[in-house]
Amino acid sequence: MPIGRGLRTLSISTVAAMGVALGLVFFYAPIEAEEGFLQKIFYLHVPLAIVSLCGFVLGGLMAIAHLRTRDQRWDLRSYVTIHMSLILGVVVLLTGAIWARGSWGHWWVWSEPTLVSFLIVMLLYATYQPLRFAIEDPERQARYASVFAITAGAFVPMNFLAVRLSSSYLHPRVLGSSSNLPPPMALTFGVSLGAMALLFATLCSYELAAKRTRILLKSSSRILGYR
Amino acid sequence: MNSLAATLPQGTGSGYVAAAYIVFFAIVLIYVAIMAIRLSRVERDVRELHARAGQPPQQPPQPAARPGDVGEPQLAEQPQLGARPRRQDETHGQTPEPHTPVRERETV
Amino acid sequence: MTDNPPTANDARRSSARPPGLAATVGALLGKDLLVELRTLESVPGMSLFAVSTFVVFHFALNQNTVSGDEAAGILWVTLLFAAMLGVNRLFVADAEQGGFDGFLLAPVDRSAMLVAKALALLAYLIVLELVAVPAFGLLLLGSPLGQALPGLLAVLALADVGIAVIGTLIAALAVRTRARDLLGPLLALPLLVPVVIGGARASSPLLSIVHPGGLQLRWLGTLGLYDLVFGLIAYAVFDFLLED
Amino acid sequence: MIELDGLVRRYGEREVLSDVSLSLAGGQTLVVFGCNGAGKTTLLRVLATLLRPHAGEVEVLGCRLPDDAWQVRGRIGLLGHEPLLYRELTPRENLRFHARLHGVGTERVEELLAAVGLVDRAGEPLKTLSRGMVQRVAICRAVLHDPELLLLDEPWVSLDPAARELAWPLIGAGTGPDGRRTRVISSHDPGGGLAEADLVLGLRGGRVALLREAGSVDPSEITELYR
Repeated sequence: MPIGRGLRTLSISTVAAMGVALGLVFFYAPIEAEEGFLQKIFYLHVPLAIVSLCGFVLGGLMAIAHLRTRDQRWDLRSYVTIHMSLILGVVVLLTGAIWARGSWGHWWVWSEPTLVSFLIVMLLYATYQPLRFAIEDPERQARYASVFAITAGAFVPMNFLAVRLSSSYLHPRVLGSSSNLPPPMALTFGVSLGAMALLFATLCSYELAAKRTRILLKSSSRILGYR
Repeated sequence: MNSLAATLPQGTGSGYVAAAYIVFFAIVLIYVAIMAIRLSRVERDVRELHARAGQPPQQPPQPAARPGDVGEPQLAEQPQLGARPRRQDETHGQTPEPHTPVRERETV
Repeated sequence: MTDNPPTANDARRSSARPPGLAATVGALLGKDLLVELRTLESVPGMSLFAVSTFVVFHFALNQNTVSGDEAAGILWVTLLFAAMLGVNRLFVADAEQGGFDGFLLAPVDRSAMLVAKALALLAYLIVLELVAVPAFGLLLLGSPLGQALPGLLAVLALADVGIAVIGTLIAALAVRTRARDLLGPLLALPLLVPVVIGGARASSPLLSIVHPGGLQLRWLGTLGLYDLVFGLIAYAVFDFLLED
Repeated sequence: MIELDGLVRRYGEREVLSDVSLSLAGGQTLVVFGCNGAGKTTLLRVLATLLRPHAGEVEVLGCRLPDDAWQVRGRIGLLGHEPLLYRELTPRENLRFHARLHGVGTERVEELLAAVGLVDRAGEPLKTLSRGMVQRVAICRAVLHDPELLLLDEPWVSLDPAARELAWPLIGAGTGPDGRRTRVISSHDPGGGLAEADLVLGLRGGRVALLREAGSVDPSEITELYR
């Protein structure tokens, strides 16, 4: 089990990518015509949301791998991925609220289906950890958590579909699509997305290394007869 | 958040942008801080293990440590003997395996 | 005291063959309905809860009649919460009285448990709605229930399947945890938001006085898709909740 | 009939059963001794296919566990601590339910109810029956499908002598298909069960502490296990 291998490369590239992304956001990307400077939140909020949602789905895929192989390491990976997506998800909700406040004067708007969907997804995943802690047998805990992760992972797209259908009118501004951005903005967005993905990967492998270390420590204590 | 937004210029929305980025970095930093606390706990446990590894092991299922590992004498001086007698109880006492999960059967 | 120890003869042995999926589902479902009939633990409670909730809504909203979005919302929230009561009880007897082990020892397809429990929950939901929907029509609904009924039945049928599938999966997930009464609804409510969206939006025009409308197919489609997706997922993962 | 080689079952990191190896021929009776928590129940549950072995070879009735577990299910009867019966249902309903799960005819239910002397009470809910009666119903449940392998977990605990006598023809030696039923009986009573045994297994802390032909085992050796 290589602990922390590649963590250094990952960390350095994350810091570099973050620096480049921030530089592009504040010094390269043009000020958006309608929203002005406020639109800079877009480069933070949307990539984070995408990364976080991908993390949730990825956690579900890892859970499938866990159930298929019965390899506990997949469960650990799934756990860490979902854990990290939850943390970034909190940022997504907060930045979304700030953006909504700046843009519409309200901290929360129900007319923004992406944000609403995200809230529902977060409410669901908020029960992931309580579910784990409520099961004592470690093996069953892993299995039940995987069942949850798979179900919830499939729920993410399903939920987005339903919520989007339910928003009766088209919201005034595109808060999720980057399709018709002018090239400088698209570039900035892409770099931001890459930086956020790298950040996510770094934090995940950081957490994973920490978890593995603690597991190793525990089992070393046991082997040496101290516990 | 309200007061923070109020102190910054409203017209351009820069206050909100600053708030959003601050929130982002703050949460990442909080996470790093929590990990630092956990890391210090791991370090403490490793030190403890290291100190004990210097002692001749009681019932080593495997070689406990190399003799050269004794370092950190200030820690090794105070061996936590608390766990040792308990281990003896476990193996020779009335109940050889006190942690056996009666639970397992009940919950299955 | 005993003269002839009953050992099975060879003829019977050969006739004892593992029951198929349908037979297993039948045995499980029959047992569940029998237990429910005897204890009356779930269905009467669910129905009573629904009627009480309508009364609470009357006072909380301070309205004598509701229609449209409001009516749809009240109906679906009530049905969903009443369903949670059934979900919470669904596996309790099996977990506490060892029915899981008894089932696992039998030479049967384990998916039968999912199917049987989902059918049992579906039956509970149907009985619940037989009480709750007329009660809603009497107590709160401003528009005539009769004209909305055919469309409403279609929506209810599709939504019930989704609630039954997710409810069964979540009930099995929560029943062998600490704090299962809390975890069940916490897990199930977010998962059932799409059902509420589909159900409420589809029934809103049916219950409206001002802009009465027909059934919108996209909501039925959403509900159907939900049923299909989560039916398949529940089928795929359910076995892992049973084994050890 | 039963071949174990290096069986390991863990609970989390800790081994509840470590390196258990034994071989039991068909028609023989294995009695497992050991105090509470020695791993007796876990061993029986592994043999019953209710728990997966984590390591080692396990062969029961010619089928390898856990891969071929589905083939042996239905050929094993388990009488555990819990009766595995529904309290709200009557003995007859409970047994008919299990009969349907095992594809056994209902006449077998009546036969067994008569054999344990419960015909009179067979129509009353189980919760109104005494513990000993419930145990008798549980015995019927365990032998309903005339299993080739019978696993009895401390079977004498809740049976009075009269009930024992009633139950004996169902679970005693020489019953079952062709009178050659293999049995595994656990006992946490040093005195009980030795007379039943062909082979004696003593467990201490999940490890094999004693494994010999019953004839050569001195009762004091078994008492020793409980110290």
